[in-house]
Amino acid sequence: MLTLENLSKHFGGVRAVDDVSLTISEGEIFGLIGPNGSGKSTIINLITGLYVPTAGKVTLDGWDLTAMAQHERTSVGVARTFQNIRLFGNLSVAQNLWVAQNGHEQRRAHFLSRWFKAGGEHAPDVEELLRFSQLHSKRDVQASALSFGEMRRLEMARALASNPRVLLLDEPAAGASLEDGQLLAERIRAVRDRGVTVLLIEHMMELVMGITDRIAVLNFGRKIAEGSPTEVQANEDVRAAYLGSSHKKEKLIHA
Amino acid sequence: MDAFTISVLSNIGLFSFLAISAWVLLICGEISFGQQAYFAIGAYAGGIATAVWQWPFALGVGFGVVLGAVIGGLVAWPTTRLSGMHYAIATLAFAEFVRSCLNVFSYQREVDGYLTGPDGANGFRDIRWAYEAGVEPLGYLGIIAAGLAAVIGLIACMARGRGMAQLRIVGEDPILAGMQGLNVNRIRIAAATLAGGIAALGGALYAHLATYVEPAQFGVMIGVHSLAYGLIGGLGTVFGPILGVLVDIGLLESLRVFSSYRMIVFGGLVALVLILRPRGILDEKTVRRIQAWLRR
Amino acid sequence: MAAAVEIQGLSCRFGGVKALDAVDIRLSPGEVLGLIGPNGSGKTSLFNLLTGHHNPEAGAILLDGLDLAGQSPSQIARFGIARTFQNLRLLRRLSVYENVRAARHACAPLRDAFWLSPAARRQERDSLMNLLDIFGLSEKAQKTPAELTLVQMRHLEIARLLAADPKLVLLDEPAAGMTSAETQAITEVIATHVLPGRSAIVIEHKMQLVAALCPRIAVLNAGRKIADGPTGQVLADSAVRQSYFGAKPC
Amino acid sequence: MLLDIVQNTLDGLAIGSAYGLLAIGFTLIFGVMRRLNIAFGPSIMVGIFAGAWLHSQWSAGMIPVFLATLAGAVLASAYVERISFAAIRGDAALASMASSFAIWMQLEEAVVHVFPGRTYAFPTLQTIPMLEIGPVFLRPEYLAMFLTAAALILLLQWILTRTRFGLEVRTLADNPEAARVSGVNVAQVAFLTFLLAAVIGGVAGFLIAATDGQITPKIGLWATMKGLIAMVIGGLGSLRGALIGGLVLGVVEAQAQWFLGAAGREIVTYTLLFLALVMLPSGLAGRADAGARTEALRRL
Repeated sequence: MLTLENLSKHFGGVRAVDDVSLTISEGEIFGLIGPNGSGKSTIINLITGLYVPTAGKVTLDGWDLTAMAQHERTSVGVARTFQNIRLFGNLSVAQNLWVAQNGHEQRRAHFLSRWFKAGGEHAPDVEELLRFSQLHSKRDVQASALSFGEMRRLEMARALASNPRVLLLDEPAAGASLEDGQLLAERIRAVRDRGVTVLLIEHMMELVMGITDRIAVLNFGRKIAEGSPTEVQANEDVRAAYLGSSHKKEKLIHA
Repeated sequence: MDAFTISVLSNIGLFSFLAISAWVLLICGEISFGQQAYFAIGAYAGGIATAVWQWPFALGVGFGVVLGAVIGGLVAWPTTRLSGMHYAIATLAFAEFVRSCLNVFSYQREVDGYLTGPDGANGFRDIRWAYEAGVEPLGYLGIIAAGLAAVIGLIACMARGRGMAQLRIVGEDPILAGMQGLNVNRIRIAAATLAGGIAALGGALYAHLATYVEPAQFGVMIGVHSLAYGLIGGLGTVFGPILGVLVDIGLLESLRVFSSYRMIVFGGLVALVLILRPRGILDEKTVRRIQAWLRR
Repeated sequence: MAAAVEIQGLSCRFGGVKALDAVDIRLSPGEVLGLIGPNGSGKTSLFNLLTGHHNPEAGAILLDGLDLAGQSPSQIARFGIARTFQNLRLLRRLSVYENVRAARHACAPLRDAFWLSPAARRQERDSLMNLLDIFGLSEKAQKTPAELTLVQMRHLEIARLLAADPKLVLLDEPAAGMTSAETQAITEVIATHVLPGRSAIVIEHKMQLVAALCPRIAVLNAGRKIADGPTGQVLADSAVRQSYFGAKPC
Repeated sequence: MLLDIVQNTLDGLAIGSAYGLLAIGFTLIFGVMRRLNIAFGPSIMVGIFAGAWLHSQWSAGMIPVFLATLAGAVLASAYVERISFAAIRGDAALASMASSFAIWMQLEEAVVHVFPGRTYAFPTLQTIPMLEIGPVFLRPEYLAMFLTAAALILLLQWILTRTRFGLEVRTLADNPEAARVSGVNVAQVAFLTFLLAAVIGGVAGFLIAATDGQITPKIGLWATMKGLIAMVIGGLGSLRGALIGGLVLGVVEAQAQWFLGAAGREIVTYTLLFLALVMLPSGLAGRADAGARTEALRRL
């Protein structure tokens, strides 16, 4: 469904992403892992259109995403969260969601009628999303006044509000404790059960190994492994990438 | 050289001081809309020194430069802490403050039987040093060129020494500059002092060429112009702002075929240059390429 | 030359998150400490506090007994602390040479801003080119950082750090994004040119580099120090492994 | 004395409401683009001259002149947006500002070319007699100015809070990157924000020109200056601040003009502006994040 074909992105001399091909199937939770600077966030930025690829392309059900503007990608069903949360701090929780519904509606309405319609106060799926994210009691609170965990939930809800087919999660557990991680895992599964395919970038191995169907591992912008969590964990290259290849260290970890 | 060429070249020279002054601040990351204030201070101080107090020319100009530099530093002291836009508007406010003060500033003395000195909005007549000393326009062009050469020389020395690099580091990344031990505020104040002095030098030379100055000449328009020169010519070297002046005044004069459409043509050209080269014609990359080519 | 460092009860928070929570670390002169921990555990925040970029909520940082609290970043740099950045902080419009030269500016007298004698200039040029040579960058001296590879950029950051001749160096993931061979190379460069005569704190995920350079390791997790001791011992610690790989055995 | 102060305050509030509109136009553009459009005033000037042309050519009435003013301002703004903002991409706030200055030169020259004289007549609102409320006078054109500005601000408030376009403008001002991934068509919203700002500025320009009864091309520089100053006094990026800044500027100018004359007014205004900037860097509306918003311009 979401396909990356020979995707490359070079910054000057840096090959942040180097000839990566991936296929993610419908309804999957797909993990993308790798050490810092291995190109994971760059891939998300290429899929959402923040960067233009040096070579290769991204397609979603045959739509060539790389030929689209950012907002058009949203309207064909790509949504994301950010590693450092990005919300509209001056808007209320509900307003944050209304904006994102836009991408969904854009397909249907002419822009003038869309824009001068009053702000969608009673849009039903916003209420549903608020309940889904347990933010219903906070619907009129300014987003900047939320707690850290609530902000993360709101960010995910906002991504869902654009009615995406693929949701890209960029380190959703950063700064969260282990218990939060378990709640997060449930939430990600619930998102999948809504029919959304999930691409997850995460450092918390606990989370990644626990909920993903398949994992790809990046190192230096290249894909070094792909497979089920157990296959990936057993892969020698992966261990080397994370822990250094020296044999001695290998022993230390197992000691 | 005919009189017309001389006057065009003199104008290019005088505007170059203003352009370099704004450029020095741009290099260290500050947008100033108000360098015309120091141009005015230099013009009035230099004029008063030679015409009213009858000081020698060099001393009078020097007085203007020192006054411009000191005031530049003093104004920078509270303003460099402001963020970009606020700094820009603060410089604008200061420049307009200076201009409106000059509008009510009267200081006239009797010299050789005539009342001489600035008279508010009526301006400041008879800054006659060049006339009395018998300096021809061509000779005066030489003086302007010498002043400009001195400024370029000073900046070349700073480029050889550490000064220029310090300014650029502060402009590029003030946080990194701080972490490398540079006192960012002090460097910005130093830059403002230097910029004030350079603009005042231009102003003092301008006053003695024009023999007449009035507050209305030092409006916002020249301030914004002098800022635009650096941006058009390029931020890479000190020749960038001079190139900007050349393009403006040189082109304005050479595009006479367009008669009264020339501003429209010029504006369009500038907009085009900025679309193609957002950091001006002589940007850092081009400068480095030219340097490499020269070394070869 | 090398400085003693004492970090006492250091805490700070950003927004709602407690980035550091009462962290204590002591470094004797010339000691090299590896700092590890999962992403977001507060390692880089610790560096930001040490360089004065952020102010601590509580706690003290003593450099050779001198309290750094309330000092500006520029003063702290002059006391002899220099760092590299995980996300590379290079001056993109200046040449490679100028980037390194920038670090020499800090303590220069005002006169130097306007005039450097040809001899001083030559001397400076020679010493900086030597430095670039060590990192294999002398050929690239007139290029901009954007024209370098990632590995060269990391080398450039370390060269710049050395140009300031600090007493305490803070290396933030010097080998991030490097292959094993490149990591080996930079490990050697750090061991021979950076560490002698200096105290150091090294943040790194690559155990290859940490084990080679740091006899001692401290581990941060969620802003707290959860382990501190000889490298082999700490890495064997089960709490550490859990914070990296999760509770399930791999 | 006290009566003078009251009278001046009333007059100042009226003029100040027009300043506030100018500042709101600036703020909208700055908030959405993070760039400064110094050709904003000159674009309005083009509109005003379009109105004056209609007036002098066909002695058109108030409403056609008003519409022509808006149309001229909107067209000129669209031109500025295409050339100086849409065409210059990326992290180039300075280039956009310099470019808008170049376009300013163009607009001014174009207007001077079409209207070679110095001043032109503009239809005035001075047809109704002066209102007397007890001891103070209310100039009817000032009253009209104030009421129009107030109505426009209410309308703007409604657009920004009640329509989806307004919501998108606010998201873009709040967090451009999040707006992009939420599916906001940034280029389109930015362009329309420019036009909205031009309409607001056009109304302000019309009110000011209709009060003065005569115009010169200098009104472009004047509008840019007043709008910028009011915006900064109020605190960057806040619409409420922009309005407050405009009102404060208007009242201060009116008082200083009355007690100190024209020259004194200038000195007092700029001294106060300078002091306000140095002492209250986040503006009268006191936004803590004003600094962060201007980082965009600090980075060259």
